[in-house]
Amino acid sequence: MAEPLLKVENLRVEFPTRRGTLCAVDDVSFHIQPGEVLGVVGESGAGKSMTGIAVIGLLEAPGRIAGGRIVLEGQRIDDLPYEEKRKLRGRKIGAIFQDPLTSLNPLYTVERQLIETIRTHLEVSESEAFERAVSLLREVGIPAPEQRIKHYPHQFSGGMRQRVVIALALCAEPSLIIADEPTTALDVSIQAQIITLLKRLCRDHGTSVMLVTHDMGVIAETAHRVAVMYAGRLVEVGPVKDVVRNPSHPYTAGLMASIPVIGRKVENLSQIDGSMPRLNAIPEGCAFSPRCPQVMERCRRERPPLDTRGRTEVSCWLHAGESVDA
Amino acid sequence: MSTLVRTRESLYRIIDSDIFYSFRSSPVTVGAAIVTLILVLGAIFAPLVTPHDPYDLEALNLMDAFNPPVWYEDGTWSFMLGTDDQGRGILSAIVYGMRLSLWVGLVAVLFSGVIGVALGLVAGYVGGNTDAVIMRVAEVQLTFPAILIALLIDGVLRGILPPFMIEELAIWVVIVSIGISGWPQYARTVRASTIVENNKEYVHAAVLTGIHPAMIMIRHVLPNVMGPVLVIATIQLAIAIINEATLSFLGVGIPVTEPSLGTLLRVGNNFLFSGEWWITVFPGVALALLVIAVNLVGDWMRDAFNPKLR
Amino acid sequence: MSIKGRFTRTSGLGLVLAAGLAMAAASPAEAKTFKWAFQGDPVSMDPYTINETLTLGFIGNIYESLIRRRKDLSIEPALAESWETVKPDVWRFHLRKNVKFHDGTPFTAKDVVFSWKRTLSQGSDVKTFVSGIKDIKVLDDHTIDIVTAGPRPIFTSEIPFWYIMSEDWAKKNKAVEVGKLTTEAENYANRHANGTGPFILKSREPGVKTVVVPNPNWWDKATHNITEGILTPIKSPATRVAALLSGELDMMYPAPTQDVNRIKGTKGLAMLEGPEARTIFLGFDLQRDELLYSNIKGKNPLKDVRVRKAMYQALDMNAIKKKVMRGNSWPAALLIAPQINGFKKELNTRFAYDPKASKKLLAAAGYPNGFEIVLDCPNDRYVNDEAICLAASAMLAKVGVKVKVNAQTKAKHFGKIKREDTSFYLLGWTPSTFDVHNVFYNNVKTRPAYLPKGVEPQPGQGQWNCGIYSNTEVDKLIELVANEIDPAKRQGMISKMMTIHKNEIGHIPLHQQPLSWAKKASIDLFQSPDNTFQLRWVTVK
Amino acid sequence: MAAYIVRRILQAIVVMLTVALIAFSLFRFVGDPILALVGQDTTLEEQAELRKELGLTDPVVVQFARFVGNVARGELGISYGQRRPVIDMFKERLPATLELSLLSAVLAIGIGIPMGIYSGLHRDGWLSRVFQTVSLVGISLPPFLVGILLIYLFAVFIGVLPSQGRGDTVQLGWWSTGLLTWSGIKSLILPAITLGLFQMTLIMRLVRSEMLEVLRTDYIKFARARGLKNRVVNFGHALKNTLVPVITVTGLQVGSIVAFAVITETVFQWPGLGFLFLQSVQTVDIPVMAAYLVFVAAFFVIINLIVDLLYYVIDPRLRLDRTTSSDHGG
Repeated sequence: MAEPLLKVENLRVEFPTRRGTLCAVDDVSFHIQPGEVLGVVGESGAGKSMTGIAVIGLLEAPGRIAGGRIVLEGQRIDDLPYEEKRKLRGRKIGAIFQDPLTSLNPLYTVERQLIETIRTHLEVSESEAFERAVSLLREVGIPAPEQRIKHYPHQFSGGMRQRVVIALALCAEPSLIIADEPTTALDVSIQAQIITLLKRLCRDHGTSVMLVTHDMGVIAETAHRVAVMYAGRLVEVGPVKDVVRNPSHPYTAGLMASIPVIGRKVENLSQIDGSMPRLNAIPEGCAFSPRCPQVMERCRRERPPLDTRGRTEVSCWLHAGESVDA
Repeated sequence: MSTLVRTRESLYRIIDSDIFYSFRSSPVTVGAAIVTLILVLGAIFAPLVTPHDPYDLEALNLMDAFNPPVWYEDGTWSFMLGTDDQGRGILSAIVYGMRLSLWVGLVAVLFSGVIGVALGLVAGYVGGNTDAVIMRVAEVQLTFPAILIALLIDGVLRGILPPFMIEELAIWVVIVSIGISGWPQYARTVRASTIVENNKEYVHAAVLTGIHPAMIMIRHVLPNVMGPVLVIATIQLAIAIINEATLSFLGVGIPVTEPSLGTLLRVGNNFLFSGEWWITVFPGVALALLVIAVNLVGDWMRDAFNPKLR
Repeated sequence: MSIKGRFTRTSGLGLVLAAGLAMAAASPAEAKTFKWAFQGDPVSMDPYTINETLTLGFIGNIYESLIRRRKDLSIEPALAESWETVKPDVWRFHLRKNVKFHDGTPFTAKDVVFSWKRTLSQGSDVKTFVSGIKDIKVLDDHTIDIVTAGPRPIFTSEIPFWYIMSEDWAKKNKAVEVGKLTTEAENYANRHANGTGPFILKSREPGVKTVVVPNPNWWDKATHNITEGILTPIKSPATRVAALLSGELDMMYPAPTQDVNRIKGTKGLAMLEGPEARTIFLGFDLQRDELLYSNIKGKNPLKDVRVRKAMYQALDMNAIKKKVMRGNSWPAALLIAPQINGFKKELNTRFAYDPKASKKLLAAAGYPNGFEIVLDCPNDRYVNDEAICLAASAMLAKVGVKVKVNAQTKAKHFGKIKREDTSFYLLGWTPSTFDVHNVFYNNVKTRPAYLPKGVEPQPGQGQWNCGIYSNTEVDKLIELVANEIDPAKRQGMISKMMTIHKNEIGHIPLHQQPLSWAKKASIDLFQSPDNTFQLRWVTVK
Repeated sequence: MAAYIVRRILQAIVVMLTVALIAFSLFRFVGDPILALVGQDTTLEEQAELRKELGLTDPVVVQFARFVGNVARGELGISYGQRRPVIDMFKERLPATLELSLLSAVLAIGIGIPMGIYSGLHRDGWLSRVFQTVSLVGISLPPFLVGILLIYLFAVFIGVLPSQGRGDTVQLGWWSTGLLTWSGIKSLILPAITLGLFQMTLIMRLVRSEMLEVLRTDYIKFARARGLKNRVVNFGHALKNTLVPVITVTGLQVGSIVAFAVITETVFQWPGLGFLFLQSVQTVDIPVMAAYLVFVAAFFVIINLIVDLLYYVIDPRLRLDRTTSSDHGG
């Protein structure tokens, strides 16, 4: 197996509050290969976005990385000084946020925002930057980019704005894009277009993507592999086909029952009673144990480790001692 | 929303927003809470906690005037914080003055709240020209500082009312002046919320079942806007107290026979240089404490209701 | 004049800088600038605009009359060198020669005639000063005969505040009339002045500051040594004190009584104190059949002399003296101060402070539980006026009379009581003539509207008799006093009318208030009992 | 653009007329102007005559029409108290008020905005806490109390600054300035602080909360995710977005300063319009009061116009495509 582009090892993100420290991301490990699309899925508050933000290095105080490592292209990046991290952002790691309507500064033209991003990372002249900006817009499918580039964000529709956002993320040819719910805020008809665009671009540029979403349909369409998170913990990581067709973890199994179409979101799991615990009330042992249909005595006492032996990695006592791969 | 409207609202929002964030988790807040409680309780139970009734002319003895506080050689326990120029105990005067200031503030805020909420509901619910007129008036009024409006209304009322009633009604004149100057804030907030609520299905449903619009507003819309309204009210209370003090200080507020804190300051200001510092300093400190305390309470309210004031 | 025109004429950066430098440099060692403050501002520079002590006192630095007062208030020649009565009602004045107005025009008889006519013009508020003049005959440039309405012993004391203006100047500047209050252009004399007096008006910003400089061509020998005088009105007593303490002022008045000790105790500052000729008193509504603003319906308790006496005896003037006035007042039993002509020491004894007697009197009058009443009071006119009213209300409360104090600014207060919209009011009076007649004529004589049929009123009588005290005998005596020449006979009449008024408790005299001037110790000046401040007696050391 | 300006100007005229009506009609019924302006010796007959001459016996509508007409011609009437044209008095007093207001505004903006930006960017720094505490005191102390404190401290106790008045002034045409003399500048300090403190507090709070709000927005997060430099994000993106509300409110605050000056000028005996206004209220000098109201309203209207235009310049949403953002609420 080739050296992964991104390696996250035992990542732990904490938020100190008045009522004690909350652990938003707890002992999460995964990796992304070059050109690979990793879907990260889970309910709201499962810690998937937080993981993405930790990787870009934009955790806001008082949140902090309390443990683990993040390695990008063989270089550890989680302990870099702020300025070094900043240089990585946009250059090595691009980002796409949920709501294209609010992701763009309303007071500046698209041109200005593109050019400032390009020139922050690349040693190019103003006119070269402009050329590049126009071609990026063309690439993300904005018609008449020479004229549209002069426009302000509010003059674009939602789908068009998300295309602009994607163009901005691609400005400096990053090797990894973290897409945090890139289609959630869009109309269903446009969602598919954006997903298609994203897939095509990553294929063309060889860019890896960490696709954070709670839309299993999108994952199934787009991702090579998928990571399932629950209550800040990773419960299962593996190739999409395996995880979707043959989920190992009871939680994943419940999740998959809700897969059917693109656009259908995992708001709650009707198949499983109860809801995800709040971060300050995670039970001992396996976080899923109170809702788990196959719960065992051990689950309530001991936390299952992530079993990395098979193609699908799973954190569940049901699979302890056996090879999932078998 | 028009630009001015939005940005002006941000002004009020600031007053309501994270002003005291840094205080929240500090002992200062706790202290402020205690101070507030003491001040409010003292004001409520003024007749029980004060040694004298400062309004009782018969009990006033001019020969008691200008007694210093108790720690001075000729101070007495009877007048712990000294006396003013008429022989009134400063402590009693402050407690009663605070009671009056709080009372004026509360009633003025209630007054402007009722007007503002009612107009806001009407504007938001009825819309059209009614809405336009109400909001235009609110906007014009907002361009003038409340104190100037209060000064004007105060002057007008004093001119219109027969002279013998002015003394009797002085408190109400001040209340109305301050009250009228404060309604637009409520009206704007309530109107915005009303428009939002209006578009919700349950309101449509209620309309279809033939419930009177007034009932709909009162039963459905009103509860939803009470949070923000309470927060505005608390902030307005602080402003009302300051405005009352200012009017009284300028000599057009509460008369000196039943002094508020501002009146005490006006009188006391004359004795700032003559050595009888206690006549000014204690009421001044009391006023500052009261307003700071109310402002802090306003912050707690904001947290409690966590309203979106937009 | 248009804004633009004025601006372009003097604008320009060079000028700005020059002006700035000039200001910075202009403080030669021998310049004796004298800065003083009063609680109000002169209403106008026109000497006929308003009959008010402050305004007329200030204008007295610029304008002069035929006669002026000495430091002891006795009269001495000013623009008139001498005078004699040719007949009982004809006064011959010999005018001073070689006197020039500030603009250089000489002072002659025609200016006196002009001033007389102007004083009678519309808008004039000082007609009272010349109310005794029937005619003025010019004998030559420097001799005139003034014909008075009958023998008028008080005539010479009526005119020291009647200032003489220049006819040529007034005509040139279209200031022939005092002026109507319409939208016509302002009367030129309002903010400009052209007198014969020791000081020249240099600049005038109403309500801000007024600057005067010495008149080098004054006919009299200057006794002052100042080179510039700046008057700033500062209404707030505390601010006035602060400005004096911080050294911004050389002198200010009135100094608040409570701050007198502080000022005395401050190094480099000093107080000038003395009794003012002003008497503060309370007036009653003696006319209405039902009291305004009271709980008593259908009756006017104040019409009963026992009630008035009860209220009188409930007032502890010594306590007010000690606490409110800090020892700086002189409790009074008469409407006139000892300095006033007609004063009778024997009559100046107050009815004793005696709350018990008060209660008995009230019970006897049928008000054992007292009654309610509103006391109208100014709050920015007299020394501690509001505090006096409040103290009085507390004292009256102790005998059962519940007094509400309605304290307001002087303009509103005077307006209210002058239209008889009052039951009980506080007022103070200094007779500008320094004669008792002026007090009684204004405050005690029956208002024309209330005279019995057939009695012809004199102009302006009882103008300040806001509660309508009315006693035919007193009215008669007031008229007689005006024209009686024999001093002994006259004093007899005066004593009689004062006694009647006192025993009827027509008013409750309270006290003479102090003159309370504060100054830098390095300043020498003279405090006049009429509370006018004259720059000609100022020396800066 | 033209339509926008025309609409704004029309609104301004309506506002001005409303204010004129209020100024006139309300003060018309306060007190009796005649009694305020006659001396002690004026007879009742003379008073009645004066009343007639001043037009106070005309129908109120006529009086109002005359009032508006006169104001439009710049004739603000004759002061009852000083018996001279109000416009002349305003010209004398205007420089004092404007110089004081201007310095206060400079103080409030010059200190308030940086403090606000700082405490917005470092919301938990100790200096921010200090700023917050200062601002709490700032909005809780009535300006007159601040003024008294400052006088006592600096004029009387320490004795370094004057307690009242404007000091020496220099005349530049009809404009009298205190800025060219040492005593004039010294006299300006305490009143300017008193007047500016409250506004400074408000502006600081406004900037801080706007800053915090903007910093929470997605486009700022996205700007950081794009790797832009902190300076660019904070001052290029965040500050510019806070600018719109800040300019608006700051503009309004500058307007308020002129009106709030009534209190400060009274405390410091500052010979400006506010002091004149209060004096005129006390003496029932109707022309002066009415003119002052109109003046303040005009000042506000002009500032509002300027603010609207600035807003127009800054915010492209308004400038380019009004239909998407102009569901006018008020």
